[in-house]
Amino acid sequence: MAVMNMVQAINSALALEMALDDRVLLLGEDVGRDGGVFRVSEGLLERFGAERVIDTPLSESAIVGAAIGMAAYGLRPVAEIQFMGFTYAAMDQLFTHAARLRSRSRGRFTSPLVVRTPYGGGIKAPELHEESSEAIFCHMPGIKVVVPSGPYCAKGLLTAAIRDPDPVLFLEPTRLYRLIKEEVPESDYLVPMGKARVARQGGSVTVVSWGSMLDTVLKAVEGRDAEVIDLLTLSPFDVETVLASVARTGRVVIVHEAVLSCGLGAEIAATIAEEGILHLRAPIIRVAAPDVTMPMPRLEGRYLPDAARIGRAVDQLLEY
Amino acid sequence: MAVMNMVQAINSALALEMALDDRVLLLGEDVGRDGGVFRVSEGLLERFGAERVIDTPLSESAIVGAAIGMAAYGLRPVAEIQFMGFTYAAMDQLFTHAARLRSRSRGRFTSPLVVRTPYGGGIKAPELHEESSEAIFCHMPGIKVVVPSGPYCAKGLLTAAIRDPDPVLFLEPTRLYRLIKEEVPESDYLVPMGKARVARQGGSVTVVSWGSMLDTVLKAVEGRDAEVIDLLTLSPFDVETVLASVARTGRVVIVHEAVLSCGLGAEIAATIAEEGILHLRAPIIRVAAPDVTMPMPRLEGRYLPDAARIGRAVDQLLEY
Amino acid sequence: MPETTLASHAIHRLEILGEDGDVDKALMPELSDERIVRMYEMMVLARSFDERAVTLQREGRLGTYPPILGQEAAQVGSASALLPCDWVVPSFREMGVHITLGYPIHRLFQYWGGDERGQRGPESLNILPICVAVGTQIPHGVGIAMAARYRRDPAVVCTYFGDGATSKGDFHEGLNMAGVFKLPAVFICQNNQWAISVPLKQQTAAATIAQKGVAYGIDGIQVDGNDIFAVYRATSDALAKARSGGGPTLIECLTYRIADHTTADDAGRYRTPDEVATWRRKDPLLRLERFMAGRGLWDDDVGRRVREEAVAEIDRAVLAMESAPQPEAEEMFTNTGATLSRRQIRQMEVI
Amino acid sequence: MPETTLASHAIHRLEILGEDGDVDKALMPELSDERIVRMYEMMVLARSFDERAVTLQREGRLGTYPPILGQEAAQVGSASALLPCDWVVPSFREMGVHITLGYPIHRLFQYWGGDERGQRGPESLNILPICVAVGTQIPHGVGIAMAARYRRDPAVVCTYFGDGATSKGDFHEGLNMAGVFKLPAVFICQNNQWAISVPLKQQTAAATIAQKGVAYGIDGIQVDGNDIFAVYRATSDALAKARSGGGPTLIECLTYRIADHTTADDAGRYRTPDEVATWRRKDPLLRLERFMAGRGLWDDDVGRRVREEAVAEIDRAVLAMESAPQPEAEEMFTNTGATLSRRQIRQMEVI
Ligand SMILES: Cc1ncc(C[n+]2csc(CCOP(=O)(O)OP(=O)(O)O)c2C)c(N)n1
Ligand SMILES: Cc1ncc(C[n+]2csc(CCOP(=O)(O)OP(=O)(O)O)c2C)c(N)n1
Ligand SMILES: [Mg+2]
Ligand SMILES: [Mg+2]
Repeated sequence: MAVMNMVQAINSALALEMALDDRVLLLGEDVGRDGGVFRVSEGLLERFGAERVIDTPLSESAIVGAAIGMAAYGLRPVAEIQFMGFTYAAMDQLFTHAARLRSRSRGRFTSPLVVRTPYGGGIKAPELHEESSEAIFCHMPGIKVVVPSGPYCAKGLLTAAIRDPDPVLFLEPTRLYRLIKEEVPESDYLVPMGKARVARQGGSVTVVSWGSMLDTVLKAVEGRDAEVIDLLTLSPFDVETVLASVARTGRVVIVHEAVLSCGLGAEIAATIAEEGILHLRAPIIRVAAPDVTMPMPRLEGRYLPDAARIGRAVDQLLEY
Repeated sequence: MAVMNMVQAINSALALEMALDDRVLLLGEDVGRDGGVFRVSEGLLERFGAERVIDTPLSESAIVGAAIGMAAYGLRPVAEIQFMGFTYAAMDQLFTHAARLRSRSRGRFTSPLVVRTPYGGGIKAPELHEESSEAIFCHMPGIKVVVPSGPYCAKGLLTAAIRDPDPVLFLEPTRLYRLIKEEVPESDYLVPMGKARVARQGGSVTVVSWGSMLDTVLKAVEGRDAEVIDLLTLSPFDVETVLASVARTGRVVIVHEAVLSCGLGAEIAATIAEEGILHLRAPIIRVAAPDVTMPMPRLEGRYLPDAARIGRAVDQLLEY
Repeated sequence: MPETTLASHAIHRLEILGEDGDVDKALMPELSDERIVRMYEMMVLARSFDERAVTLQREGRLGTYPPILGQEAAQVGSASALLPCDWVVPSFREMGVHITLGYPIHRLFQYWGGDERGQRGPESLNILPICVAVGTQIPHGVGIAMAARYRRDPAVVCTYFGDGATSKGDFHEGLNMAGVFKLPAVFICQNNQWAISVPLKQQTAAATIAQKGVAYGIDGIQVDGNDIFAVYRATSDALAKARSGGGPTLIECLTYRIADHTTADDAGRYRTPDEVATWRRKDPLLRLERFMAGRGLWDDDVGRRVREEAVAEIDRAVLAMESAPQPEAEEMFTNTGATLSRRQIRQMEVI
Repeated sequence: MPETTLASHAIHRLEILGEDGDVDKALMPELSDERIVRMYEMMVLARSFDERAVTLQREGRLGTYPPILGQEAAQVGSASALLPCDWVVPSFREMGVHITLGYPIHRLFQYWGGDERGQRGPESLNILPICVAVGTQIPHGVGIAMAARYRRDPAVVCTYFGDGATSKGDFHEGLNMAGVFKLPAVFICQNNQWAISVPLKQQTAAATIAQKGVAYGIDGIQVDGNDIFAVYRATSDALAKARSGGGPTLIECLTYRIADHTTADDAGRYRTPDEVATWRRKDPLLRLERFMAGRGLWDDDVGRRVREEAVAEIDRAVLAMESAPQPEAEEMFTNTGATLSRRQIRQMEVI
């Protein structure tokens, strides 16, 4: 065991998988010499060489597209997109190809690749550096979407993602990169995808969240009898864990950074409204960013859900 | 009045707006000489010339990107993407720029453009020619999303979209292009965006749908006391009309062609689960495509919701 | 110090087989009679496939189909130069490549009949699935080449696309990356001069596709795409260069799409019968027959026999396609991912 | 009939002002002393802005900021050639262009301080907002040029971007479209030889950015980007050509990013002090001062005065920026669209 922050934990997962499996290689902008703009791949070029830690030209679509080709050839590429706001340029490759290669070729070819990208707000960065558009990718069958909330699960989930036979979008909450430190095993281990984690137990209300919102949620529910579910895998999400909690509490708040409309919160609420409605004692409340363009740093504090808003939503539900 | 199919109605809207407003012009692949692969822009090149009906190179990103530039200059471009499956390449321009130009420049520049594209399944076409990924675009604040369900509303909505000061994604259900004929005024008129239409009145269950699913829904509910809401504008959708109907019926089925998870149905269900839950007498059911890659023609009949599935869902709800 | 010239980039064109069937002996690649006959048979087989596909579509037995008529030399000629270890990344109009490499013909029919199973080629063939989204396959070829080099495999990747595809961002990002990494890759543009209704001049102001290589520091060459020997030679040379570490090549095969864009298109709306007639006269098959006749490899009887054998093979493939069982709905699920989520399992049960 | 040469594309480089301050008289553009002094003042103002921005960032008074140090000649020189009717489509590292065109400096600070209001330029200036997503602004310049031509306006569009941006699909799609429509557009690449940690050689195998024009059938030229007269002249020529219907030009200003990529970067991780020192010696400002000194337009006093005035102007801008009221949360809503949905109105009330 060692104490690691999330950058170190991710770096450790990458290094171990590369050492264990020569099919694993990294590609992206500034991932080599610079070690990644957040230093996530620091030291890997020196250790594994330029053939496995590949600094690419500034071409998001070709980064993902080349990763697809590598995967089809039998490798296990891990592509980095420098910020989630720049994945939009690679959307076509992800949705048209990564997600569909297995289906299209009826299994003759697959695309076991990982796309890692810094995700989410709260870091006062320039425009497009704080996107949280996970819901878009959760609407793409054939792709899994994962968001760790701390160093331990980051390492275990990334390991699972790299070993997965299908494409995984791995979203790294930028705000948490160096915020949280945890005990993390130095050797490899798996945190299985598809399983949510109960981050806090409680009986009167269920709060579902993920990524960097989680610690805000935990602060917000202090002193309340709230169960907090950390989704971890967003697509496919762990319906059973959510429903089981709702069956006990009868009340749900879903919290995400993304704008409200058509966010992943909608899918979770809709699932509960179909499969768990008989347990509900109150409306399902979503606490999310408003349906506006993500603002620049000066207004981001007014945009992102904060503990006060989450707390109000929880209290409102507890009145039912 | 004249009897028109949807292709003619859209053509009529384009021709009228171009005649009325010299800021309106068209661009896209094969929109000129060929009149569009579905003949939607037939005759417009001859009438308005190559400066206003522009055959572009095969570059979806630049088609939308150039439209943004034109709009910023003060024009009202109508861009065609040949099939919705090829909008993914233009996603970056739509989300990063069209949706945000007004916000980014604090109103100094805006992007009053329309992107038209054939949408949806049921036409036995090659891969990527039958996409229905509207939910992705409904998660982009700053862009409106519209789907007509017949010639009359197609013309009125497109006219409204062209006159709108902000970007609109106009999805044209390909299966309906020549299927439905209606009386359509020859002169220009508006069907306002943001308002749903009650396509059929009823008291025991509300079915919400749009686009080419609508006529399947109408068939499916025959003989049942079902109210059918044709959403028309998907983003922002008409919450009030949906809630008002649910308040009366207490039962809801939402039907869409897109895959279930994170489809627009989720947003509608979540909205009802928050704002209309006290009226609900039954779970909210979504009838949608399964969470799999859209198949090619041979399996598409098994993929798209059909009247039988919709009917079963309605009957199931009526038992509550 | 004033205006200086940094470099000059010459663009070349290769022609070997003239319209009359004569060849430039100095440039003619070394090909045994047997191989030439084999290439001819493949061209005839490809054409027979194409004719049948159009007929089947008209009869409602196939979906929308994009004919290859006129492009057989560019396809058979380039594919004939490949080794079994090489990889092919096709667009959607290279059925002549598939056929030359021995891709099961009934599977091609199956695919164009709207059935994904047609895209599951044999394990022995390194051909990526047909790609409908124009140009988006190009970066895949780049990734495969990176992987092959990383593995020290001798494979070279041949990526095919049309003239229209060269306007897509993915063409650019892909070729630029191939240049930077000096990859074992050959990019073959089937420049048939039309992208549906858009003629080459409206597709790009560049006089050739070949010169687009200059932008990436990679060699580009134009060949007469209706000249099977020029295509073969340019491809062989590019493959050899790539295999020995010399990096990528962009080959422009200047040819012509004689038929409609697809069976859903009516090319009469946007181009003249004259233009089409001019190119019909440049038929790559006739040209090869003339050469073979001069060499004593062809006469009417040979032509008839090759044609009959091809048609018989196509007949068998149609039968195989049409006697295949219907796909099962479960296949949509089991092919989306290696494992199914609980939700997917439930959905599968309901459907 | 054998291998023929179709065309040859020469790539030229323009230099006028040497490092010693001498100019090539034959190539020197006609510029009054007054205009030269004005250009000098703008370079000093741009540099003063840049230095202050870095300082403010270090003090926590500004967000992440990308310095322009070393690129002032490329920016001031090109912007000085523009007419008021022209349009500018910037990337994120052309504050020297903004400043030359009279964009309010406090708004530039405001923007880099994380406030969208800084992007609302005056109506009189046709400058699109700063664009963070690399290269994605290029098609906007194309659309503006199409619109200007449709309107028969005399405007030419100058679109700026870096060397890294030339690897993006949008560069390709945009320039190709500009070529096809022969648009009144000038594309100016600030080739500062680095894209964060990626050097030019790993960005593209093309020896120059200028030669990328060949792919689009448009003229490309390389200029010494630290030579304000070469930049000015190439831009003027390209603008005049564009204005008279001669179509687009790609101008590569070969320069160097002396500072870190941004204040969040540490360039010491990936490049040598030697390389940076070499380019420091090519400082475009010193070079212009040497020329002006030779012409009697500059001495230490002039230098000091110009510098002091610039700093005073920057002081005023910082004050203006910092005394602006905080933006209101409502502005997020009222600027997303012209009208608000009921849901947005409700959200606005809650926030
Ligand atoms: C990205 C994308 N845009 C548009 C289409 C529709 N479409 C299919 S083929 C085609 C023209 C392709 O031209 P080219 O690349 O020259 O290939 P060709 O059809 O001539 O073989 C178009 C526009 C598509 N399939 N993919
Ligand atoms: C599409 C996109 N990808 C990645 C980034 C992150 N990023 C910001 S600037 C930059 C390098 C840009 O290089 P260049 O175009 O040469 O401009 P320069 O920074 O040298 O001025 C990168 C990778 C981005 N902003 N946009
Ligand atoms: Mg073509
Ligand atoms: Mg640069």
